[in-house]
Amino acid sequence: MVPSPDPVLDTPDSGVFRVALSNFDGPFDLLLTLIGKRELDITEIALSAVTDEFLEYLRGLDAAEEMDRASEFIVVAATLLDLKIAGLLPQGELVDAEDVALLEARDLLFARLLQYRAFKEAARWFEDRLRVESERHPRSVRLEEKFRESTPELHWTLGVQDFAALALVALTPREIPTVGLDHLHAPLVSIREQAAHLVAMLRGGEPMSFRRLISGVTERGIVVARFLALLELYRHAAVSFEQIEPLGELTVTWSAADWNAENLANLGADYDN
Amino acid sequence: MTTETPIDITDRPAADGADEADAPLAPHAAADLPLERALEALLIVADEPQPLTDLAAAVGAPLREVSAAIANLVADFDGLTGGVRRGFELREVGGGWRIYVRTDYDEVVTDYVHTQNPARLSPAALETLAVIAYKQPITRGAVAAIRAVNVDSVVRTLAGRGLITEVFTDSETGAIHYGTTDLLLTQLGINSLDELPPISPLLPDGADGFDSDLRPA
Amino acid sequence: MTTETPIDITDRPAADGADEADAPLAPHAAADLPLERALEALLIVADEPQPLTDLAAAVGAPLREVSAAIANLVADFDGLTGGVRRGFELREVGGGWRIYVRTDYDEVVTDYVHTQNPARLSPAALETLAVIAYKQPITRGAVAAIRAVNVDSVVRTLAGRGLITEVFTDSETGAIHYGTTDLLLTQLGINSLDELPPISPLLPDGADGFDSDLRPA
Repeated sequence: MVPSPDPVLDTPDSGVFRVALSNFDGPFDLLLTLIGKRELDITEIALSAVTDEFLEYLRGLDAAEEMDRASEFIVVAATLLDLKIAGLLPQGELVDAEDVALLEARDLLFARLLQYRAFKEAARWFEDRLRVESERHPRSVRLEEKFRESTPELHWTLGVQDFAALALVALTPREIPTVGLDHLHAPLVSIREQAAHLVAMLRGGEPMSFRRLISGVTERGIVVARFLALLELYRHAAVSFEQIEPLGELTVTWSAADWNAENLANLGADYDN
Repeated sequence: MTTETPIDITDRPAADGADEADAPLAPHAAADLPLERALEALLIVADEPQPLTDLAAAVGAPLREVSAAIANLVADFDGLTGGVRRGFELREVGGGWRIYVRTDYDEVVTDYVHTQNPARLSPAALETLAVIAYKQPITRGAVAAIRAVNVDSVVRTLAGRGLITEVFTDSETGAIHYGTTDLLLTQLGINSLDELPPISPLLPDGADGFDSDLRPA
Repeated sequence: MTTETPIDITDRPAADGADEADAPLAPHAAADLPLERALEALLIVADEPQPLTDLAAAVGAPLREVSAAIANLVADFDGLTGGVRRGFELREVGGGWRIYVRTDYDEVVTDYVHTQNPARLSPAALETLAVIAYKQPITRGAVAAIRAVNVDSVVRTLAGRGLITEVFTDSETGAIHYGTTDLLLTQLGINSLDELPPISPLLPDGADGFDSDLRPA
């Protein structure tokens, strides 16, 4: 057993947040730990507290040694910072497009956190099954001599040079290690995800202009994805359009009689590959 | 564990038949052998799960007949056809049929064979495996996005274990898409991905939004 | 499937059991399991013929009882105790007991083995062989890490073909190290491994680094 010098995630008594780096596996893990520690639902209040601790934690990182880890946190840290700003803004005045964007970013982060947690739970099922099954004994015995002897004679055509070439191919690393650049360029935007936003905005409410539906969105990719999502929704007769004049305001009205999650699940499948 | 468990054979279906299990089976055309017996002979030499189609090809019988014969064998080994409940059983895992020691006897066998279990997977590897299992085919980048960490070395480990494999490479982006293997199913003791527990209940808002492509509950 | 056969645990007079192999068996002290069932469980996973003494030790029963139980199992598989004549049989070979395919089914099995072992090695097998040739002695885990795929079945095939062999087992980890055989040299038309053409010395040593979390089986 390797001694674990710092197995605890925090020292509740001192109130100082500390974390053993070997004990978690990335920013989401850390966030979940923090949220769990607060024993709070993921609410704005919890979040602002968590954000503080998270930033405190980042400050405490040994820059030289923990650079790798720290870099992984930047995305989450940036998002959390944004959210903290949003939290500091006066409530009830969410007219500013930027505020809306911040709220969306928060929702996205929450969604991703919850998704992450779901997979963590699924991983536990995998662990249990793999353990149980590893204790089972399948029949896996050497082939009886007489059957082994009866296998057709090996047809060998490879010369020694070809064999060496084959070795070279097999020994050449197939995947060149790469540095993750996902945070540097625009991530892929899911039409389905954007459709979910649209459905949430439109369903059971007033007609909205397209301008309104993309208010606060700064990324071109998301605007495009929302438009495509609208077309998909139209195809499913979930929305109707009204445009008085060419290039005029496009008004979108929710028109689906019955709509369920399954419709959404199948939506935009054409774009999946 | 109870005391001795003699099997009550008073209600044997074929009262007088000494070899009743064979009785309903016409000798098989191709091999002129009882189908169930030929199948159990094949399963005795097999060292991995045998797909029904392979077995059918080997005995030269229609899939439907082979399927029924396998069902009979399962019941036979389970002691449901008038015989004893065997120390081994026939299980469908990883897309095929394979003989296993019955769980009751796992302990005796474990003590005897000291098989070496492979090293356990790290939590990071298990989570990555779960993401790939539910979202396949999926690129490393997409897994990394969900897990918010680089997963390259973990993916390599999983591939080396044969639990995942490259399914295809996107011709445009060159991104390799990964999926799970039959070996994973075997090691989970399940026969198909449908037997994975539904994940939607674990997710917020069920199938809403981003996870809509996950296996439905 | 037929109706379920209830397990009668109320006890049965052993005398009138007539055809029930289990009947005369007292529950075994060590495992509290029917002796014959425990033995068949052991035999179903046994690779080599198992000496009676080993089996007796495994089930913790007197040799005499085990010997009688084995005799019962032989008769059972031969269909002499009221059941069917199985596609497999229990034979004593070289001082031990092992389950073999019954001779009647040799042909079916042989055909099957042929389809499973084509005369040509698969590309995957050739690549694995090449890796082993250049990196020997090497464990399966290390080969898997280099090739980023599971190589268990391929290694089995290569060993079965006599192209590779177990060189030694690491006393600490229990990991088997494989090397190539003279048969490979013969096939390649060379006299010693020294005659293998050198390949780039700049290649990273595959055994380092990424496979550290794999314990070779």
